[in-house]
Amino acid sequence: MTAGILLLTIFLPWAGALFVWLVGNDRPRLQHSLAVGFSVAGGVAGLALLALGSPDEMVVLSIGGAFGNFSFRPDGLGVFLATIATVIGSLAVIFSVDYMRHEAQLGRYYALVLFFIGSMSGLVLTGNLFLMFAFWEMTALCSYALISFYNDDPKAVAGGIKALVMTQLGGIGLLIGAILSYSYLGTVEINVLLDKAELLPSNVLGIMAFGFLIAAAAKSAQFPFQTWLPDAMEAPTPVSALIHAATMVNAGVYLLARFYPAFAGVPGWQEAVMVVGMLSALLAGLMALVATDLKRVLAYSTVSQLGYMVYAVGAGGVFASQFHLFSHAIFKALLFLGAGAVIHSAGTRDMREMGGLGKQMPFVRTVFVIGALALAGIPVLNGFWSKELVLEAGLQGGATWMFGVMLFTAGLTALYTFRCVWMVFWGEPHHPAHLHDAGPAMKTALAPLAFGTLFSWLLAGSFSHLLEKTLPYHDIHAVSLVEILEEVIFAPATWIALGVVALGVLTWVFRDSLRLWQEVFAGIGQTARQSFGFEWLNQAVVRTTIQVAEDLRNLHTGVLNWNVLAIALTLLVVVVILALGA
Amino acid sequence: MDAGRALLLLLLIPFAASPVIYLTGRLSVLRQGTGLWLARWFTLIVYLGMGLPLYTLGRYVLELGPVDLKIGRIVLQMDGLGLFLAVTVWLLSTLVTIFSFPYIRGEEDEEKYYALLPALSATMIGLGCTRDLFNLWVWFEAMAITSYLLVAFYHHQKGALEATVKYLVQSAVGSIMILHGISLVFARTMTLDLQEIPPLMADSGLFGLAAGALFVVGFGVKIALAPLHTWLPDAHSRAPSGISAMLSGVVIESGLVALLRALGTLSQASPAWGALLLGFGAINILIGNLMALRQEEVKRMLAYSSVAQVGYMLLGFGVAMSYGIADGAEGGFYHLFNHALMKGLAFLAVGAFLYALYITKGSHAPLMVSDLDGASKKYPLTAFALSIALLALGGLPPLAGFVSKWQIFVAGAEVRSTPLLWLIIFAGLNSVLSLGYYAPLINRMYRNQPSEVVQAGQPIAVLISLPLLILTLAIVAIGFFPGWMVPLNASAASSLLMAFGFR
Amino acid sequence: MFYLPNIVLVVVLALLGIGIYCILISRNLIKIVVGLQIAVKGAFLALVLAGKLASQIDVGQSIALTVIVADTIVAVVALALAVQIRRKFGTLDVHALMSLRR
Amino acid sequence: MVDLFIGAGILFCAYKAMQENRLLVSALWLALTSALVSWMMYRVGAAEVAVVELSVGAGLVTVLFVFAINIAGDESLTRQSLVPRPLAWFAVVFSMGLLVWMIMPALQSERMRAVLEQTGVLAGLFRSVLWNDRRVDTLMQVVLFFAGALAVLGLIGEPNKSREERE
Repeated sequence: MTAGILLLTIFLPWAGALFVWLVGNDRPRLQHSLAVGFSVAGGVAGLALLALGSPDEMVVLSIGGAFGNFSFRPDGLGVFLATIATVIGSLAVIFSVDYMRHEAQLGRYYALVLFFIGSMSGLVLTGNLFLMFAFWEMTALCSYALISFYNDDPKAVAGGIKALVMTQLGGIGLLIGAILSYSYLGTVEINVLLDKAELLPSNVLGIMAFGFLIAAAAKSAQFPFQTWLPDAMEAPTPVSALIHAATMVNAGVYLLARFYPAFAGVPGWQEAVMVVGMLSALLAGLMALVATDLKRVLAYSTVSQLGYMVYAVGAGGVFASQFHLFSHAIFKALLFLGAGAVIHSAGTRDMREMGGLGKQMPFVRTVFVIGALALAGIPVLNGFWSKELVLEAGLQGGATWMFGVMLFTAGLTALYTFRCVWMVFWGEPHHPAHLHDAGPAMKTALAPLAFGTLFSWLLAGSFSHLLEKTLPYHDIHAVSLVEILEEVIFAPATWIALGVVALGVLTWVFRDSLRLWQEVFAGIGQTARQSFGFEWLNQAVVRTTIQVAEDLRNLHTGVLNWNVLAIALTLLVVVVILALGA
Repeated sequence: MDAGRALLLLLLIPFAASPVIYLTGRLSVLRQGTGLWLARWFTLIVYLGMGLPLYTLGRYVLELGPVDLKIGRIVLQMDGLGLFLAVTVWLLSTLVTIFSFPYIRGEEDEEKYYALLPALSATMIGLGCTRDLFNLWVWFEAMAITSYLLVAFYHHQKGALEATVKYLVQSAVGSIMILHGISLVFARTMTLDLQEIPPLMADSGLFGLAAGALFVVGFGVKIALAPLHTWLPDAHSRAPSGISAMLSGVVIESGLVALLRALGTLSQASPAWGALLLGFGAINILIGNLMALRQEEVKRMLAYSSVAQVGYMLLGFGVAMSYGIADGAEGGFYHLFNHALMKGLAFLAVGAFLYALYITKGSHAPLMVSDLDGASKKYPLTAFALSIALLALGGLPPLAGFVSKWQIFVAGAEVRSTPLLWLIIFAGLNSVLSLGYYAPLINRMYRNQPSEVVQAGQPIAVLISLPLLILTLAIVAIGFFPGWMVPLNASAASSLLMAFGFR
Repeated sequence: MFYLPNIVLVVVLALLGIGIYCILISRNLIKIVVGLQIAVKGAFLALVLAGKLASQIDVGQSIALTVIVADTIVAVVALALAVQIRRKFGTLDVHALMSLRR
Repeated sequence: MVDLFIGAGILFCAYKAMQENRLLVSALWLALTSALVSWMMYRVGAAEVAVVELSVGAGLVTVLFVFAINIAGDESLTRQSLVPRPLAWFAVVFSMGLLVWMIMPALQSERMRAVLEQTGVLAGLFRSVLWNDRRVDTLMQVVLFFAGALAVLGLIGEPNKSREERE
């Protein structure tokens, strides 16, 4: 029963992908309905799975050898991320019905989105490192194909390839970790690795731990790989909401949380994780402050919030990080889809050309503001609770100065969130024409997300129970909702944080009287606009590679004599090497 | 069917059929003919006819062990390795034959094409199962000679002639070096039997190393070990697409199998061979990828990517030969098989585009990267097939290339040595680099605005689409069920390990 | 000094060297085929010597015969190619065969 | 002693064939090389194959060369080589020198000396080795002939009429 439902969350979307693709682009209506049907069915399966979480392996397909056994395990971490993937996935698909109406090549779009949803479920549910790596790469593949969905736009193509290359670079870390596991433990079973981590030589465990950290950082667009996510915003907006906010980018955090018990003992690992999270949160927050492209602001804020989760894992707060992941997935999907509705109507992504849209799009304004308040960490929305838990975990498990930086970033978050909302929905209208509010399908998708943003924190207690029940290696203690609320409310950290957030809001409100400070921060803003030099670094690497390739091409003269000379010289070199070796 | 007779049939059918195909074809040409269909279909029947003995052999070899066929003092022994090569060759050649029906139709020398194709396949099958060192060279040379005209098939084109002359001269230089290596081994061991030689070559010192160097460089020309690869992009890009698929998918790999067999004789002379192959593997991967990065001609790009893919196989085999790790050999063979499928599909799909965009209009212009803009609008299946092939070559799941690369990497880690771990990281980085040229090509095909060439394109024949479909399905299926190929790979791997004295 | 294998070995490898050198420096395609033939002569000798040293001179002869046949065929194909290239390109100069590069 | 002279003669002829710029003369030097090689083969004890080499290597191949040069024409090309001569010289001399150095000591073994002392080879054994023991090689020559013939036919064939009209 559980096994069947588990497989359904993977194969229902995949089957949908196949059917939508086979239907062909001549019948867009059928494609829309098939996509919605299969994704909603997947979402239902995901919700059903949530109730059936269990620590046991449910599906095992024996392959053996270097591939291990194909096993799936519906434990707490897995089912809950799978549920996010399938449910938010289905909402994104519903949203697409309006958003992608009249687009060409719908089959490719829906097939890839559905394929992604299934792969994401697989990634979080599998108990086998080989499969995990495979699903990991599959999600990267879908992400690439969807970012460059508008293939005629060179920026989209470049963004897609950049995302693919960077996540693959990180993927090598996961690959190395996985094959080392096979090499030393003779298996690619995740639970065996968690169980026997202490038996590994410490240097091997260290390589694995940092390899996984690199993989996670690349996937979650953390420092120093953060540059791909903003460029990924060339994707259609539902894709940004689903893949680049709610699901795939969370895979990095999931990876760290999943393997936390194995690597927590590696010297320096926890600190490294926290520093990565902190730097990402801070730098991305600063970049969000100066960006003018609506989707880019949201992308930077995603990087920043993922930084919070990574920081929490590093500090030992696996539950806090997952809880924040849960909240973030909901409110960020809401924000992105809301932004999608705005962009769909306004026809631009530049916030300087928006302004005063609130009156014309009241529904979108309402839900967007709900999402924004959650992002800013205003009580009593879901973002508030989870962020406070993250901060508290950080205070307990990490250095105080890092906690200070994270607090500062919390204020920064409030500041850029208010700037963004104000620039889009209030302020001077730059758009003369009348804009229509969101369509019916869009509303259908936005409403549940807004509802979730308001109330999802009520699930915190049962979520912690699920984690405790099904994760044998993580040492998580179940706490009830009331306990969590008490903990948050009575912790001094909460009130400090709220103060900082209020300060951030006030900074925005009184921005005109703070001109002097703006001058001071202009320099930082300038550097932030250039992604703190990382964009330059990326381009330098690409340029160098291309230059080397061009130089190498010049060696291929196409002259027969030179070709034969290569043979003669190779013979000489091989003979010399062998003679020296003997 | 008796297994020995099956082996004999497997080799005899294509050789005997070859002149018959030529004569039937020639007669119909002389009669101003319409009768070429007979030659075409006869070729296909020959291949299908080879299927039965191959199946018999396959079952026998996998269940009971090697099949010996003694002719004079030369033993043809179909072991796991030979079977593996035979299956790969047979599969790809059959599909190439079907593909060629429309593709080659109406070209001059069509009958020679169909006559040489089975001969080429048979030489490769024979190469895989001979147990005599010199006989190995004979099959190897026969493979080269049968492929010259196929490469120069468009011999009224300047480019084809140029490519063939480079291919021929470099192959010939390589094969002369092999001969010197063989004479060294023969002079010392007084035998040519591959299985009797190894102990006799023990403690041969520099003498054995000299023979090995000659083997590596000599066979290396055909395998396209960088920097001996310079003939490959020329020949692959100028040959008819079916032949490009054969060259890239099985011919260079047959060279690799021949090298493995030859080096097997020297396994006790020195432990250096595996390390040498690992070194060449790293160079191949890097040079192949860098060269492919800036290519504007599609077939040339794919040719350079073959250089890189051979590097991955070398990594697997190198690990197996140095450390006796079974996963290395299995992964190497797995990648060899998958490469035949992936690169076969890539070249055939590009051939389908060439057919639709140029050949049906009587032009033999090369297919440029920019010609593929928006190709998916008009040719969805072919564009999809090419995308699958490219993504699989890039090592992305859930496709065939991913599983075999994984196995090779796992094998590298099993050695538990730091340099090898770096080598794997290097190979992994290169896999990422390879996406830098595969991905843009895919993006181009899915543009909305088709290029002028595509807009003016002709429809693609059904018989061209059929092999594409089969290969695409195979690549996806292997990605989902990596266990399918394991028995065949494992039996080939155990033959290899046995030759290197690990079992 | 007059030990036969030593002399033959030097001749064999010198022939290979001269052949390869001829291929390296010649611009004329037919000259390149001549270079191949020079190198191949060395290979015949080597095989025959190997047969002798293996005390199976007949096997050596037999395989040398096969090599003679094979390489004559290669030479014939190469010459046919050269002739065809002369027809198409109007020259036998290797320098003219540079359209496939980079 | 005789062997030394033959060896020197072979190398001299090969060198002349390599160095000569006129194709026809070069082909003749090649024929002479071939003849001397077959003499050397005879000295080693391979009487039968020496005859074959004399007829095929020195005879047939030379005829083919002359034939090809006649069709293609003896073009006078500049002696300027595309690869720098010192580089080519370096690659060849060093690799061959190293190989000689690696191989030669092993040829001095007792076993090989003993083999060289043996004289008198059974007559008619060659035929039986060629046709029986190594039958596969011999049969493969048929395949080689067939493929070579097809290749030559394909390569030198002129385009047929209908095709030319089409182009």
